Amino acid sequence: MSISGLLGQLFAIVLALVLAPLLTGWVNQCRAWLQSRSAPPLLQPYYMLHKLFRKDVVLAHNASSVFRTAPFVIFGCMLLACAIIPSLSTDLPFAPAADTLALVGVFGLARIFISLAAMDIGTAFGSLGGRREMLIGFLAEPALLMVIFTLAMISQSTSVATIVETLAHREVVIYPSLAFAGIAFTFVSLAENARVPVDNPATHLELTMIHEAMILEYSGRHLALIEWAASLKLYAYSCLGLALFFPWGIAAGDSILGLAGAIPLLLMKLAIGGALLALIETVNAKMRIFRAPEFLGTAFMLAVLGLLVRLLLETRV
Amino acid sequence: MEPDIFILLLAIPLVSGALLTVLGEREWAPNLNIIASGGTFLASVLLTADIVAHGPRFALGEQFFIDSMNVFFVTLTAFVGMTTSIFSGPYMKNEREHGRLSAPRLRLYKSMFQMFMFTMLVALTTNNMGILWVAMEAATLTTVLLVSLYRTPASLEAAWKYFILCGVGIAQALFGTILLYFAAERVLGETGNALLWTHLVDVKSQLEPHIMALSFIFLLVGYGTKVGLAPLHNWLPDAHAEGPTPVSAVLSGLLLNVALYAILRCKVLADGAVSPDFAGNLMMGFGLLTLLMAAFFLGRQKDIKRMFAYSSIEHMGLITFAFGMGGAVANYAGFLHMTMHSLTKSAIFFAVGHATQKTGTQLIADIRGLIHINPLIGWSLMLGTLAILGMPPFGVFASEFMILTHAMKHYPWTTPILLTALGVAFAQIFGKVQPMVFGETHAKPLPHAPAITPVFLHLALVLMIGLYIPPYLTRWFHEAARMLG
Amino acid sequence: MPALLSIDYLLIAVCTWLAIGLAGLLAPRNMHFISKVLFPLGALVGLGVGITALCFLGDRAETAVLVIGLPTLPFHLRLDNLTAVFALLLGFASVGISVYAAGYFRSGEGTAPGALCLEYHIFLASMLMVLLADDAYAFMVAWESMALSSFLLVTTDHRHEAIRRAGYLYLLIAHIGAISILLAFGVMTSGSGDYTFAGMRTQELSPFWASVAYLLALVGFGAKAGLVPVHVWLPEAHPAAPSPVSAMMSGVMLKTAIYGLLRVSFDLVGTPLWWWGVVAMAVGLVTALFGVLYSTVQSDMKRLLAYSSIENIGLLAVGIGLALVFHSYKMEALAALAMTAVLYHCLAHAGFKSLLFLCTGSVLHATNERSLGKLGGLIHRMPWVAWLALLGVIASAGLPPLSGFVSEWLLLQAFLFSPGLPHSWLNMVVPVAAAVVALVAAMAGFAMVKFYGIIFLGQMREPNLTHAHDAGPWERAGLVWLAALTLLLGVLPSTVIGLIDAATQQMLGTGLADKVREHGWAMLAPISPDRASYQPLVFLATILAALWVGRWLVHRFYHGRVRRSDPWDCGYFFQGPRGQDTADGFSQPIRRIFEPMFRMERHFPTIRDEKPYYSVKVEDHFWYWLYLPAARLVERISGLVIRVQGGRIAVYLLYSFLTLILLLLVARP
Amino acid sequence: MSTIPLSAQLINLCASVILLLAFAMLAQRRVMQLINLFALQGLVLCLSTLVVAVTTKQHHLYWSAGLTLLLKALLLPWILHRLVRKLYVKWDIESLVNVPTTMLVGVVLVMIAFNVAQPISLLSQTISRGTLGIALAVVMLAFLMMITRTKAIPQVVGFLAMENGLFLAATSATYGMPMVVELGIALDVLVGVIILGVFFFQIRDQFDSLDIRNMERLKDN
Repeated sequence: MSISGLLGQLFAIVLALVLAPLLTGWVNQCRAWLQSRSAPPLLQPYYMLHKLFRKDVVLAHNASSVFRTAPFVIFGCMLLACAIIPSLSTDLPFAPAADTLALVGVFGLARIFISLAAMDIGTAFGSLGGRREMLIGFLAEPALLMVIFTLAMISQSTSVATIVETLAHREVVIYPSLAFAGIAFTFVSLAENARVPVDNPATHLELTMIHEAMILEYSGRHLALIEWAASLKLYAYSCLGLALFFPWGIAAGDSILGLAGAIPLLLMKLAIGGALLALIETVNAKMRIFRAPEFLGTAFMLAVLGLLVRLLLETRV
Repeated sequence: MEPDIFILLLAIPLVSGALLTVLGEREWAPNLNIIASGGTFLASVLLTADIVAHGPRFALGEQFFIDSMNVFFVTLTAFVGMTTSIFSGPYMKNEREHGRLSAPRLRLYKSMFQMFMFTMLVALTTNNMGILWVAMEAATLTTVLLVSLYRTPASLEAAWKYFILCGVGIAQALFGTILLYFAAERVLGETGNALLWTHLVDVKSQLEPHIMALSFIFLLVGYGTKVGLAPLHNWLPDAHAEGPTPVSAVLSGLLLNVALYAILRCKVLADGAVSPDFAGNLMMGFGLLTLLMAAFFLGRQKDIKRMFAYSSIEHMGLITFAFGMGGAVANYAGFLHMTMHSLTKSAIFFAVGHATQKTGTQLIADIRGLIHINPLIGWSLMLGTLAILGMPPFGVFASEFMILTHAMKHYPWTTPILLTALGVAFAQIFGKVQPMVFGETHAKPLPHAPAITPVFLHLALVLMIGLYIPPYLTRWFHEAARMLG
Repeated sequence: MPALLSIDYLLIAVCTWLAIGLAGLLAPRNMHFISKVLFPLGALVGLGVGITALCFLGDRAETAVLVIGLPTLPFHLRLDNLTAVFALLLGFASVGISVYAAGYFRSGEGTAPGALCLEYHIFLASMLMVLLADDAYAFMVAWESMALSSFLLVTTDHRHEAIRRAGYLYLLIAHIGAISILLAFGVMTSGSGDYTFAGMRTQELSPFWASVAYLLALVGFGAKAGLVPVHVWLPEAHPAAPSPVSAMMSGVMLKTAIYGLLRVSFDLVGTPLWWWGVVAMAVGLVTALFGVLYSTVQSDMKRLLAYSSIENIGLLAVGIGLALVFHSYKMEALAALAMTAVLYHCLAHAGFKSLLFLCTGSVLHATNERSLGKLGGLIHRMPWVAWLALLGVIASAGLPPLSGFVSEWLLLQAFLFSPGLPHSWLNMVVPVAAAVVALVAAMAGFAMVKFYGIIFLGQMREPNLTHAHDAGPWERAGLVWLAALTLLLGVLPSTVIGLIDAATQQMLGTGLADKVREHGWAMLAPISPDRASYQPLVFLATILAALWVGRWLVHRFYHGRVRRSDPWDCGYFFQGPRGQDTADGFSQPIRRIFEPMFRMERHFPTIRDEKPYYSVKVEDHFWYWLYLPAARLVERISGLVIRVQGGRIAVYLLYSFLTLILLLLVARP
Repeated sequence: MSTIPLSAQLINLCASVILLLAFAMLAQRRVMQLINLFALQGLVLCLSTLVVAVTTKQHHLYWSAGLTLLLKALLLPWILHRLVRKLYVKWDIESLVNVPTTMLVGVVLVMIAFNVAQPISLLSQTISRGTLGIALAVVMLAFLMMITRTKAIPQVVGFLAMENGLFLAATSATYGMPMVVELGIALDVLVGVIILGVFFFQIRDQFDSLDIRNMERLKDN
């Protein structure tokens, strides 16, 4: 672990903190355009965070310490995830802290905390949201793991950095399994980030919401942290997807030059990804909650298929 | 040679039986009963010490023969007899106060109890196969009177069935004995010694195999009826359930053993004369059938004593099977199991006796919450049941372990049958006993405190043997097992 | 005086436990003496056992022969590394549980405290004897004593019919399992008559008989561990028992079954066949999936945990199966990975499941309520229990940085390397198994959120919950101990693996310790850091930093103001406790998605109902598929056999007569 | 054929008579007649024992013959008669089911008994050896009789007839058991009958009849 590596790591974290709300803003803007609405400013999420941080926290009478701790824990989890996922460079001192499996664990921990926090006030919507979140979670998690398995088998490693290096810095080999895995990953990402068609981030329509139902009772700085964490999650998933499926351009070392080259590439990729996400959200309608298992089941199947394809076709490659 | 101890052993029960008959039911009669039984036990211990020290010996000419095999049974019999007499003290007092038994009946009970002990001791120690038969028949007669002690229709019916079935059975045994004598006479000549077991053993290989085979069949069917081998067992549950509980205890704990002992004596001779498998296979077959049938009988029982009677049948089946397999290990295990069964089953009957007295019924469904009525009774029934079901660390498990492992080694095909039977028996008995011990109750305490010492004495012995078999006991068992060949 | 060996210390511990138990009989009604003197003493002994095992790990095996036992087969005892790992588990888990029990048991209905103390300590002693036993007889005696004492503990509150039934079912299945184990031992002696384990090791079994022995052992130990389909006792017995006993059974006793399975399959039976592993894996997967599904739909908190134990046992079986597969193909390094996962999970589960069961005990004491539908909001009344339970919940959900995650991580790593197996079918199937494991792990999270959220969070569902009180000092100490173990196991995986590796090496000839040690105590990289690595401390540090630094930053740059008001809830004003999800409601999605897996009886309200209610009863399919038919079969045979005893003496005589005639005609010398 | 000595012929004759009486008892409905037949059987048994005793000069056989006469021909029938009178069952008639079938079964039993005894009796050196088969047949017929009877007293008579068969076996195969054993057996039989006598009264008190079909209440199914 070198000083420059540490700096690179810090830079990656700061970049994540900065870029994440921007990504959210960008997606919202794209979506507004696609839906022929006038778009909010690109920096709207920052304004909102600032406003929320300034406001008083209004806590329900029976909110417990779990409720107050959860936003910080969730934020910390997402921060950790962003620190681990290589966005610019694979040389991250934090990377050995967690491989992809542990990364799934990190997301799981955040999910558990947000669900528990949702149940803490004891309102009808809170527990509804918590239950649905856990439902989506336990359906998405195995699919994500299967995606990771496919990649891990290709690269003989579960470490994100190693996977990215294997995929990015080797001679080009076509892996059909990656196509399956990629689609599955997209599905999972949509579900995990509370996006259409599984959830709608923009709604407070009581019977359809998942994520929003859980954070109904949050306000002030807590809500700010949660919103920020949600942005970070989207950012983390995006970076993970990019790193796993479009790893080109991620620096292998910690040279300033490599980083400098990686930043615009990352921005470009994120912009395209965000736009695509907005497109998906626009052309799809939100599903009934009980269609979500089918959706995620498909993702799971695709991931397993990818795995089998990998085993069948590519083991002799 | 010190014949006095042996004479004492037989004389104490005989004389005290006579005394109890003549003097009738007095205040001190229960104590006399206990003292007599204790004296018998003391005599048996002294006799055992003598045998251990000096080896087997004859008594009263050659008519009685005490070796390590039967001296052990003598001790066991005297011991269980003693504890039973202790147990029956308060039990019978309670019965009398309930108005279920009158003073003359109690006199009958005590004298017959002593006579029963006498006949059993004679059966165990006699060297003469004919006397053995006579003693067995006499034991039947005394117990018939004991079983019918209550003079209720049910007890009369039970006693009648007991008498007729065992009488007929024992008649078959007499035929077998005649055939045995017939075979022996051809070798030993027409002396009176031709029925002496010690002589017979010496010439067992010369005995005519055809006659001996036939003789063994009759003896097996005959004495087997008393052992309770299926399908000759029908009298047993009735007699156990309808007699007074102390009688059930000695029937289960002692009489069955003695009958089996008689079969074993005959088996030795049959083994010598006929091919060694003949008697063994018959006994294994009977044992397995008995075990299996008894296990399935257990499920439908509504009467607690009846259920434990079937449990006795089951264990007798297992023991018969063990002896049928033969060989040092199996015989050892058989003796061990007999001992364990005697001690455990009589302990259970003691506990059951108290329980039925407390609750005034023998119906399983009506006995509940013993542990609240009297924790000691509840625990003793629970532990006794677990012990008899072969749960370690109780001794029954030790013998079952040996039997099972031996069967697995030599007759692997029998293991599924054995295990099915043991498993079913476990499920049935335990399922019935557990709610009796636990659960809610409204019963009131009895005027006379129960004598619980015998129960725990027995269970403690059983527990001890499960963990540690003293060397002298092992030696006994080995000697006995060797005697069976 | 010769120096005492470790095994001697353990024997002394056994005796001390027994003595403590017997001491309880001296004053069977003196609660204070028993709970404040004897149980803490027992905990001390447990600590001694744990430390002895800890010190022993890595040493050469020690043996002893006692005078007790059968004359031909006295008790043989042996302390080796496998035993030591489980003794470690037993010792340390028992410390927490005994300390907790010191505060938990109160005199009341049911078994007298003295008897309880005796049963409890016999239970402990017999578990240690199970681990030490080195011959079939000693093993069986200890094994059944364990079953017996735990049965008596389960039925402590025996006035309830349901508890008696649970106890009956438990003992029955335990007994059948024991019979199966005994048979397995019998087969393994292969007719030599030598029932010592040393004798069994020397036997060369044919593949057929070895398989028979293995399958019998799987059934026998599976019955104790709770593998499907012999699991039915577990969800009955665990809720029935007092909580420390549930904790002990779930945390420790189930592990003795795992120990037995490991002992047989990796030590006694000889070279394994590859399909043994597949069988174990298949059974394990079914068990895990079944357990977790059922745990999500329970509405009794202890049943929920019991099913969760079934799930964990399933995962253990999967791990054992994987290790067997690798072992049979001589891929010992990977087998070691799977084995480490198994051993680690044993330790982890002992910690967190005991913790959770003890927490339910505190809740039970505070509220007299086991049904989730009547709890809620207890975090306000019992913060200690709630926060400690949170640790257990996170560990149980298999999330970093606590103990459950480490073993799951190791297990998944082991799965990832299965493509190296020289068997194409296995290659295909094993990843799918991994997928199921992933599903199970994720659903465990669901169950745990339900457990925690409904008990501790939200509004109190019943008015009397406001009188709930937090756990007392003894209980708290026990909980803290176990929570600390969970945390330590979570953040120090390398150190712990370094310790338990001796057992892996003993079984497989190779271990992970060398590789793990290369990377220091803070990082877990069983193969190489390039391939997989995990640093739980970083996790912990990050989360704590986010918590404290984040909080500080927000307060520094903005403010820390808090206002209290009614919850908003989208503006709905009716916000009574009934508005929250019930336990049944929470698991509704699961019931709906996995409907065929459950046997459900539901009642839906209709428009015309005067008193509308909704109810759902979820039952076990196996009960109807396996157990009831078996019971009916026995019943039917009984019905046939019983006809023999028809009451008519002439018929009885006829039996006797026919027997005689038959023998005369058939039996020939 | 004619080598069979006269004594043996006499013994065989007695044995045959005993067998015939066994059949007669099997078919006899009246209780008094049954007891008489039993007494007659005892008498013939005594005769046959005497013949053996005279022929073989076995002294103890005289004793056994005397014992038989005393016990089986006189004492036991007398006790039974007394019982029947005291119990007022003198005119009891049993409704035996299907006497011909019973007889047929009896014949089959005789065949079985002869077959079983045949190889053994060849080994015997006693002059009465041929009767071993008959003895076995008598035992079995008595057994059959006990099965078919529904009243208590005839059942006991069957039981005693079985003892007769056993005694015949003892004399025919071995010239009798040792004296001490015989005395023991006799004592047992006597005590047994006395106990049974007491029983009869109790049974009648409790059940109002000596019909053992009343005693079918202890059962499991």
